[in-house]
Parts: sequence; C-alpha cells; structure tokens
Amino acid sequence: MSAAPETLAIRPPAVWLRFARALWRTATANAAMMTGIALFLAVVIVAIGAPVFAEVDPLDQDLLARLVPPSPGHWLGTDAFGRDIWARIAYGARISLVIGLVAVGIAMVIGSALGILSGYMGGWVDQAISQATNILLAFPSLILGLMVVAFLGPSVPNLIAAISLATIPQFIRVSRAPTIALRERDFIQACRALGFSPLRIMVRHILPNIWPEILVMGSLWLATAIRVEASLAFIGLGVKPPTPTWGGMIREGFEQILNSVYLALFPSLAILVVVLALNMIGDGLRDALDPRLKESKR
Amino acid sequence: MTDAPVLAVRGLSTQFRIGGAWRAATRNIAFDLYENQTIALVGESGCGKSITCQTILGLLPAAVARTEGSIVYQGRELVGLSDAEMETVRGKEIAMIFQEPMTALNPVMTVGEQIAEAIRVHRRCTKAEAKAEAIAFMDRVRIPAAAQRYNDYPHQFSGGMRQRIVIAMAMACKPKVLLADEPTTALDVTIQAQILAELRDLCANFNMSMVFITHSLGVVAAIADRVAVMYAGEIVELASVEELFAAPQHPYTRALFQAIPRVDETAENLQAIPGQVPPITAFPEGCRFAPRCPMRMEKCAGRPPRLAAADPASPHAVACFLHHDLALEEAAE
Amino acid sequence: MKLRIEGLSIVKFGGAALLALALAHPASAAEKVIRVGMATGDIGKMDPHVAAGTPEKTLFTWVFNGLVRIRPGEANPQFIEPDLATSWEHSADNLTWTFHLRKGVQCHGGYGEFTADDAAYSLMRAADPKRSSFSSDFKAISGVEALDKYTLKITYKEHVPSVLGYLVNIQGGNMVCKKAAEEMGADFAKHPIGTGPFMFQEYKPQQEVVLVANPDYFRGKPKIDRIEYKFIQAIASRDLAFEKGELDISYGRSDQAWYDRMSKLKDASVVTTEPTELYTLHLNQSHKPLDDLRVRQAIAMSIPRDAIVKYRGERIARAAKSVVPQGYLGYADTPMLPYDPKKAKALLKEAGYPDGIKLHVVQTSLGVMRDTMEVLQGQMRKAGIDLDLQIVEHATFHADIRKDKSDAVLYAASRFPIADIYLSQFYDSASTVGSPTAVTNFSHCNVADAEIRAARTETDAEKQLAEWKLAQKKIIDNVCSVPVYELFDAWALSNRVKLGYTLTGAPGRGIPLLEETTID
Amino acid sequence: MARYALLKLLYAVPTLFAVLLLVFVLTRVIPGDPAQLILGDQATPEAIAALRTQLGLDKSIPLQFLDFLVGVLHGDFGSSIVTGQSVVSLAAAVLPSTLELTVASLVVGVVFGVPLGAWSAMRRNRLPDIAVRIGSLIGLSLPAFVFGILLLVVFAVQLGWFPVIAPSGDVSVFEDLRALVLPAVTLGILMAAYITRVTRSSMLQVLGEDFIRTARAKGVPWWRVVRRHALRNAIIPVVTVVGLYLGVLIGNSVLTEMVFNRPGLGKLIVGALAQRDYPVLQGLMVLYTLLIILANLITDLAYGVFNPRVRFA
Repeated sequence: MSAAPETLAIRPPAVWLRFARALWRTATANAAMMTGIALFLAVVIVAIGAPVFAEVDPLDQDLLARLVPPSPGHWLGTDAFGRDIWARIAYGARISLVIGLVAVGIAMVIGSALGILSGYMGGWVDQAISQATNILLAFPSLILGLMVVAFLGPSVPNLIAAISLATIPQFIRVSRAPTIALRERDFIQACRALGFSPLRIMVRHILPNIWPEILVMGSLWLATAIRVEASLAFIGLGVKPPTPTWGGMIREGFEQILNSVYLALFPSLAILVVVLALNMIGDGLRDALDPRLKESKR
Repeated sequence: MTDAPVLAVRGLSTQFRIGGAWRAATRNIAFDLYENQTIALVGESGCGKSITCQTILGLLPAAVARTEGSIVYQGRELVGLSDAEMETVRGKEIAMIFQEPMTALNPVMTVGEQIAEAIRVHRRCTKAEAKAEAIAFMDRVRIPAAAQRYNDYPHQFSGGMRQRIVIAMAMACKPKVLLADEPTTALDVTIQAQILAELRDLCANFNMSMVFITHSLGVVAAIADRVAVMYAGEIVELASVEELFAAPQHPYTRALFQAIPRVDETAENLQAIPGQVPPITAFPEGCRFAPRCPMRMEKCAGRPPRLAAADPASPHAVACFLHHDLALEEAAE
Repeated sequence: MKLRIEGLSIVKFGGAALLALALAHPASAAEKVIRVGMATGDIGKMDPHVAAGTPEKTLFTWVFNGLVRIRPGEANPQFIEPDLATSWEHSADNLTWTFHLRKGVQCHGGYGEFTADDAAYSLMRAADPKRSSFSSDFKAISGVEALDKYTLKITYKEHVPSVLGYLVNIQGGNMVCKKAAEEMGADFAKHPIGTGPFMFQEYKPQQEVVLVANPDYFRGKPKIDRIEYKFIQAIASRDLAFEKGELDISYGRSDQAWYDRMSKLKDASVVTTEPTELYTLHLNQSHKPLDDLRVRQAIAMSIPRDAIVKYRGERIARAAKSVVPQGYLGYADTPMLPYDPKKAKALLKEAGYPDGIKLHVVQTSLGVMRDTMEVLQGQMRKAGIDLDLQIVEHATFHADIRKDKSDAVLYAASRFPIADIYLSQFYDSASTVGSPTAVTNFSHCNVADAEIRAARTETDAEKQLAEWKLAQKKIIDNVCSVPVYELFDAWALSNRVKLGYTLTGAPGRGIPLLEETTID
Repeated sequence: MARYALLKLLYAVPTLFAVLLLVFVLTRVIPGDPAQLILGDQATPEAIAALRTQLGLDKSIPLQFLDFLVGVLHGDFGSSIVTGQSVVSLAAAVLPSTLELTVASLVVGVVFGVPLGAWSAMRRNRLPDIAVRIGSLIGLSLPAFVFGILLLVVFAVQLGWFPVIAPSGDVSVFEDLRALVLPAVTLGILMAAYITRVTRSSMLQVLGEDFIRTARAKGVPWWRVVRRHALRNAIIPVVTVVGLYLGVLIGNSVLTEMVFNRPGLGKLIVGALAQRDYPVLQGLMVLYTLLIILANLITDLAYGVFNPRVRFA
C-alpha cells in the first residue's frame, strides 16, 4: 500500500518506456535533477570543447610564472610549472571523467551482478564469490594496482581495470546483503513458485529493488575513483605526463599545498561539481525508478 | 443506536501535492459512525478508502497532503490538531489495522515489545505491567503459547498470526473506534473468516465501532451494518447493508454487484465495467463515473451530483442524477 | 527534532573537550634536545658501510668518525683535517700511508678503546664487497695493517687520486668498532656503534631514532643531551612542525617557493648546502635515433639551462657547466651548445627527422627528479622533441634503467668531490649498464675511456688535470649526456640552534651536530 | 555464534593462502631489486650478487615460498631486508596506532554520520537535508590531505591545541589522545560522509515502510518512532557499509598517516613495497588480510545483532 494516491500507478507496456517517461517526468518536476543534469552537461561540454573554453595550451610551461594565484591572465592561477590551471582542469576533465565513469560503471555492473548472484544462489556460488571478494578486499588498492601493472602494463584502459578491480568488492557486498533479504520476501517466493527462471527473477525482480542502494554507492565511489588515479600514478599506473588529469593535479597539489593551495583546491572542486551533479541526477533517478519510496512523514 | 455518532465525518477532502499543484484525492466525504456499529467503505483500489482512513488518524505527510472538512470524534474536532495532540488520539481512541501483516510489523522488535509499546505510550505503567497486559491481549486474539512467543520476532510468525498481533496491538488501549484497512485481503480464505469473526467478537466485547475497508462485497455482508460505496474519491452511495444489497441504486454499485461472480480476491479490475478509474490528475468535471456509466445522461458531464436520499424519509443516499437532481453546490476544484 | 538536540550536545561536548585539551600544556624538558626532521618514511640499515641514502648518512654524521674529516661546515676536500688520526705520512710513490691514531678514544656502549686494530677492521670491512656498498672506492688497497695499537699502515696497488678523500667520515671512511661489529653481526645495522659525539639509543619504526650525547667523546662531552631524529615524509608536515617549533632543524625542498616561504619565518634561517646534486640527462647511444650525433646535439640545444635554473630557484640551483659538478677536483668549465630550439629543429631535419623525434623515457615518480623531467619535457617539446614519459615507481626505475629500457635517463648524483669518480662511474665504458662491471654509464659513452683511465693513475697533478679536462670536453662534444643543473640541499634551522661553526657545506649530506653545537 | 565465528575463520585460511601466494609471486615478478636499492647506485654487480645470495633471493621463487611457509609455520616471519628489524617487531610497533586511528575515525564517522544522515532523511529536500548532502559530498570529494593540512594549519599551528607530529616515546594517554584527534577527524570526515549518505538513503526507505505507519497509528510519538523503529532498521545496511569501509580504512589511510606523521600498517606496506622489502611485505599482508577478515567477521556478527532475521548457521 502506498500513501501516495494509488491512481498514480500507470503501467505503460514496456520497461524502457516506463523508464523514459518516469525520467522525463521526474526531470521536469525535479529542479534539483535538472540542475544536476545541467551541471553535468556543462562539465562534459567543457571537456569536449576544452580548446574553446581554455585558450591556453594546458601543456605550455611558463617557468617564470609558476604558482601564480588566480589573476586575470590565469583565472585559476598556474601550477608548479607555470601551466594554466583552468586549461588543465578543462582538458583534464576528458580523461578523469572517462576514468571515473567507466571504472565505476564497470565495477557497478560486474559487482552488483556478482553480488546478486551470490546472494540469490547461495551455496557454493556464494562461498566462491565471497572468498574471491575477501581476497580482493585484502589488497590495498595500491598493491592491487601494482598487480595490474605487472600483468598488463601501464595504460589508461589498464588503469580503469585496476580501479574497477579495487571497487568491485564494494558493489558485491552492497548488493549481496539486500538480495539475501529479498530472496525470502513473498513476491520473490511467488516468482519462484511461478517457475520464473533465476535469471529473470534476479534481473526483473531483485535488481529493481536494490538498485537505489547501488546507485548511491556508485555516486559515492566516483569521487574515489577519480582520486585513486592519482595514487596509482605513484606506482606507474597513472596517466602519462604531461597529460592533465584531476587526480594527477591533486597529487601535484599535495607537494605544493603550503606554497599554493589552488593546485589541490581547484581540481578537488571540479570533482565536487561532478559528484554533486551525479548525486542530484542519482537521487532524481531513484525517485523516478522507485515508486515505493515515499516522502518522509513530516 | 444512540443519538450522537462516535465519529462524524463531514465534507472531508484530502489533497495531494502533485507536480507543484494541490489535487483532491477525495472529495466531500461524509458519514457518521455510531457506537457498536460497523461501517464498510467499499470500492476499487485507488478510490480513496485508505486515504480517508489515514486522514482520520492524521497519518498522511503534511508536506504532500492536506485536509479540508471536519472529523469530529466524540465531540472533538480532529482536523487541525497538532501532531502531538493527535498522538493522544491515535491508538488510544482510534486505532488502525492494516492490509499487509507481513510488513506492518517492525522486523527488528519482538512482537511483545510492539504490543507493550502501544500500552506504554498511552498509559503510565511499568514494563512488567505492560508485558503482562500485552501477553493477555495476545491470548485474547488466540495466539498459542502467548507468553513464550512474547520475545519472538515477526518473521517467526505466519501471516494470520501476524495479523492477530496487529489486531492485539490495535486493541491494546481499548480504542473506541477501529479503522480496519482491508485486514483480511492478504490472508488465506480460511484465515480470513477467522479474523473477521475475531474482529466482530472484539467489537462486541469492547463496545467498539469500526470503519472497515474492503473491495469485497462478500466481506461487507459478513461484517458491516452500513456501507459507503466509493468511486474516484467520492462516496457514491451510502446505505444500510440490507438496503444496499436489496436495492443498489447507483450504476456503479450495480456494476459492482454484477461483477461479484467474476471477482476473486485478487482481481482488482472490474471487467464488467468498461474503461478504467481515472487518475487523480484527470478527474472529469461532472459525475466522475459518467465516462464509464452505461446510463450516462448529458447533464452528468456538467455538474457533479450530490450524495442525497432519493426519498427524503429514507437514509439510503446516492449521488446520481438518475435518482435526484441535487448537485454539489461548490464547483469541482 | 530529538536528533538535532543530540547533534548539538555532541558539538558542545566536542567543544568542551577541545577546550580541555587547549588548557593542558606539555611539560618543558630541562634537557637540551635538538629535533631534526628528515624527508623519509623510515630509516634503512644503520650500517655506515651499507646504507647510501641521505636519511642514513645524516645519522652517521653524528655517530661515526673517520680517520680524517673535512672541516665542519665545509664540503671541499681542501679542508681535510685530523679526526681519529692525529697525523699521517706517505711514501714518495704515494702507495704506502701511515696514520697515527688519537689515544684514549672510546667506542660507544663500553666496547672499549678505538685502536688501529679497529681502524684496520673497518677499512677491510668497507673494502669487502660482501659487506659494503662502497668496496669499489677501496679496490686499489692491497693491504691494511695495524703496526701497533695506535699506528695504521695502508698500502695501495696503484696511485689513487685522493687517498685522504676516501678516509673522511662519510660512506666507507666511517670507522666502526670491531668488537661491536663482530659481536652483533647483522644486528649492528640496528644498533650502530661508533666513536662520534652522539650514541644511538632507540629506534621507533616509521617515527624516529633517538641519540644521546656521548659523555666520553674525545673532543669533549656534547652540549646537547639528545637528538630526536624524526622521519617526516610529507614536506607540508615538516614545514608546519618546524613553523610550530616542534622541529629545530628540518630538511627542506629544493624549490624556490619553499625557500621564499620559509625565509619569511621569524627566528629561523634557511641554509643551502653543498655538495650539490648534478642533474644530467644521459642519452642512450645504443638506441636509435640517439646513435646520431646530430640528434644528440639537437637535444642539447633544446634545453634552456638558465630558464630551468630560474624555475627551480637561483638560491637553490645553479646551471651545470660540465659533466662533473663544480668544485670537484678536476672539474673544468666546458663550453656546451647554446640553447637554440630553431637550430635544434634544423639539426633534426638534417638527420632525417623533419617532424621531430619521440623518445621513450622511463622516469621515477620521485619528487624533484620527476619535476625536472617534466620541465625538460615541456621545454624540449618546443624543439620538436617529444618525451614519452613512463612514470614508474622508484624501485622499478632503478631496475629498468639498468636494463637499457630507457632512451634517456635523468639521473641526479653527488659523489666524493673528485672528477675521477663521476667520470668513471658515468662515462667509462667499463661502467656501462648491462656489463659485468656495470655502474651507472647509461649513455654507453666510450669516447673518453683513455683520458679517464690515464688520469686515474697519473701522479703528476698538472697532467692529471689536463686529462680530466680533455675527458670532459670529449664527453660534451660527443653529447653523451646533457648536464642540466646542480641542486643544493636546503635546510631550515631555528635560530635557537647554535651549530658552533659556519655552515656552507655538508659532505655527508646531513648537518653535522658536534660537541660545541647547542640550543637555547 | 561461536561456531559461526570459528567456521568463518576456518574459511579464511584458503583466503590467507591465496593472498600470500599472490603477494609472493607478484612482488617478485615486478621489476625492482632490493639488493640494488639497499646498496645504492655505486654498488658493484658483485656486491649486489653477494647480497642477493645472502638474502636468499637467488633461489627459485617456489623454493623461496617454501622457505617462507616453513618459517611461518614455525612462527618466524623473517626480518626486514632493508632495516634488519624483525617483521613481528615492526608489525607490533605499528599495529596499535593503526587500530587506534581506525577505531577513532570509525567513532567520529558514526557519531557524526548516523545522526546527520537520519536528520537529513527526516528533513528531506529541505534546507538541513540539502546542507547535509552537500556537506557530505564535499567530504567525499576533497582529498583527506587537504583537510588534514587545513586542520593542522588552524588547530595545530595557529591555535596550538594539537601537535603537528605525533609525540613519540612514553607520553601520557592524554597526550596520545590529543595527537589522535586531528588524524581521526581527517579520516572520520570521509567516513562520516559515507555513513551520512548510506544512513540517509536507508532511513528514507525505512520511513516509507508500513511498520512506521503502524507505529504512528498506535500513537507512538514521532521522535520515538524515529529512534525505536526507523533508526533501528535503518542502521542495518549502515553496518554493512561500515564493515566494508573498515578494511579500506586500515589499508588506505597512508596519506593521513603521512600528513600527521603517524606510524601505521598502510604506510609500512607501501614503504615495504617501494623498497621491495619482501619479508616485511609478506608478513604485513598476512596481518592485513587477517585484520580484514576479522573486520568482516565483526561486521557479520554485528549484522546479526542488529538484524534478528539473520541466523548464524
């Protein structure tokens, strides 16, 4: 039973159609989500159109104008090599966004698939997946990154692989626990009794119920993924210099933090904007996709 | 039947905030509930039965729902009371039980605690007293080995047993009015009968009146004294059980009766009536049933009919121009 | 509602706790303690004949003596003066040296008097490749002998450019106590025993080493009671700790921005010390297209040395003037190709690379090395030279560059200030990486072998200098490498610290803390 | 429950073995020679070869692994090849401060995260909610070291309430706790940001559950509904996330440990990796894995405490 009027429940024929409509309805009704989409699009546009938005070459060093604070010439200042921070953030968005979104996306898909599988099937499948998760969790992300370098060699795809690998266990854990709880719920029991295939139950009945949690987790880990790129740079898995990335800029900023705080601050803010935008979208999505979710009582 | 109703509902309208605008989910609900009487609210899903009950207890979130009209309980106006004031009414004076016993209980609290809590929030008593009383109520609703099961969690009970616990919880403070929101819908047929018998029994023993929500006319016959048939947020017909069953007047009520043989406990759409209940955002201007009504007249689309008796001497009221020409005074919002 | 109240009370409680903490002050100790902050996460083996890192060498400065030492505050061997040996003489052919030791010097921890026997043991140990990282410095020694308790004789197979240079109290010249080293074995590296002004007391992993004054120090009991030698990896934390007064001496960062900021602190001074580290870009001639002289010349012309010095800071860096650091015995100011990116492009075109060249470079992720390489990358870009940097962790870097994996190697080094060491290790073909006698010749340079080897055994100082000069010219003309700049070490010192000497150089990298050093 | 715990620990043995094997092989496959690193760049190939023999690195990898396993079975984890200190003594030296920091930041995270998350959920889409959500996102986006340095500049250098670097030696418990505050807050902020998000989301879901309505229908005052009914249910997924994050916290607090100059397991592991200090790396990975497994176990048990539906079998 829902506290919202039951007459609201409309059942269009196809899932994708429901998705699209719900999305559109939520987006237009939800100012926060609109803002989120706008913010995110803005970042994407800046990334794609970096040469337009930043007239300066992000690689161009001006050795005599290093660590300049924000000023008309360099409106976010310059880094330790006299490179324009704004240009580097704009260009850096390209790789950082790809790394963050793709790595978390992959981890989300694989992690929640394994988590649901583990939670739903139980038995030896659960044991095997849990053990593998434990092994993965036992490696600090740095060591995990090193493993990937050792076997695959350094490159952006491998970097993404390393970050995904480090993040997958988080999603396994987050999706497994609620799956176990759901498995016992009546409607899942009913599905089983009706002879639905396990795959169908997992995809059509369990996933829609737990994916708000997964979305929240995803938005949480995005910031981490973008920053992990920086720590992996220490062990040689980072993006090659002088290509700018937000994580790399933050790492450089750490060295100079007492000399100039802007080096670490601005890329961090850039990450904040993306995370903020994605969270606004994520929350909106959740409202759109989860009709059960009700307003708080006050 | 005594003179003053225990609960008098007048012109009750519950509005929801949807897409920034307030939309009325129910309109002009009015009925009286007398002592020891049971009134049934009947209608399809989404007709506003549950919303009406939750409005009476003030359970809808203020951020998205608002109430107009009047609810008088034993001479006391409930509309406009603060939440703190309502807390003294809920459970103690008016209690409620729900459709879904599987989810209505807190999974991390023992059932005993949950019953004892209902006692302790309304009465000063020690934990031990509350516990003893809770066990007594569990006994009273026929839960086997009540004392031993006090510390069990909801998931350790069957659906029927859980509904008994919900009932015990509602009865714990001996309320004057019980709002029962489809309490048997989710249960097996055999269990349903037991629970209905239980509720009847409790009403009689505790001098309690009941608002019973159902979409099943069969259940209505078994438990109610009077019936209010609801459609799209309005009461379209209000009569005693006998009168309604003998001579249903509203085309919708008739359609409901026609549909009986084809409705089982889970089917919610009336195949007998073409079309669907309109969504809250698209209620028609005049009679809300008009688009689906086989006896639709031209004027039905113009103004909404008022709930009134065709024969002034009879308490059998209906909102239909087939029976009288009275229209709702205020225009539709 | 309720939660909000609880939240507030937490804040209140927190505030009260903070207040309570603020009111308590640490008790000030009566003893004189100098706290030194070093840029490291931890210290390695505390065996002077093994460890070669700055954190360890700094510690050895305080714990050990040599037979001789360079006058405190200086880095140049011309200031060599007696330490454990009070006097010495050598044969006419320079092959036999006799040292007369100071009497009554006591080893730390009751390991007895330091005698010629200990000195002989120490030298043998330093010359043994199984026990020492510096054995190559002593390979010319044919025998070490304690003539009596206080007389030591060292004989050499061949002429050594600076016998005394290797016997100062750095690296293999540090004198250990025989009994302690033999008794402790491997544990000696955990509890070093020397004769210096301060004695090892305690090691706390990742935190610090505590040293206490050696009451029997032969130059007198030190005025300070204790050194707390703290390992603080992050420069920001070191700076803040220094600013707050939790450190008295702090290892800085070779960066003008750091220098300027720390110079503004009250009651503190910033000091830069020699020896410098020379940053050199070694060009691997065994890799195409670097086998072509014109390409190497183009690279040399693509590096704006003076601009890079300005970037790093003129108080911190000076432009390289040869492949040997300035001030070393045998160093010769050698003219290099001027900065001219246009000409560099033309040369590349002439060599058959009209679109420029791309070099694959393995680069360490460590701070200043990486910074420098990124500057070079940014500058060389303007001449059409693209450095494809593969940033790897430091350990991998050291392994990879020794396997010829990199087209160019940026290497920073300071050595004992004699041209021979630098030239031999970096430019003698015998030192080429991959060979059995490999050291650090990354460029496969072999044009100056004859001069380097001749100078090594030349007894005539004039002729020796001429050979070294020629060697440097040949290496530079052949562009085996492009020297970039020399960096000083930078330190922040509280004005409360009175070193007791004027600090301009620190041969062992760390600042010497002596018996006369004190703190107000 | 004891049986369950024991069983879980038993399951951990293969995990432990797998981790060890991976660490062992990988560290030896990646480039980098500890002997070279110890002896420095002037060392001759001869000296390096001698040291390799002395360290047993010239043996084949399976043989080295066997040696190591035999040692472990005898309780001998070897000694650092860089400092010569025994691995056990190194671990013992850093473990207390790692545990101390982990627990303290966990406390900070829970104390701030749970109430803020619940508050935010109850004031959904209103000012407090928006403020808390943005605050938690800032906590997630800004790197810990920026917070750390900021806290140091304000509270240690300018106000002088806390030390910049942790005091060493035998200091009073008070001094020790005082040095713990800023690093715990730095790590705790990140933790609180996570917990806030998860609590909020979980709370929102719970507040929509039928039993909340049931509780209100029986007249339970709102604050009591929140505390006794909503929070007790909402905390369950939080326990999972906290447990999950606990492991991450132990391993990834390196930067915080660096900024506040605290000894720690994470720092030691990263340092050992950089130095190719195989014995230390191996020993610490065993310890780290054990801690993770223990953290998981505690999480599982705590989950059972909070959730009566879970039975330990």
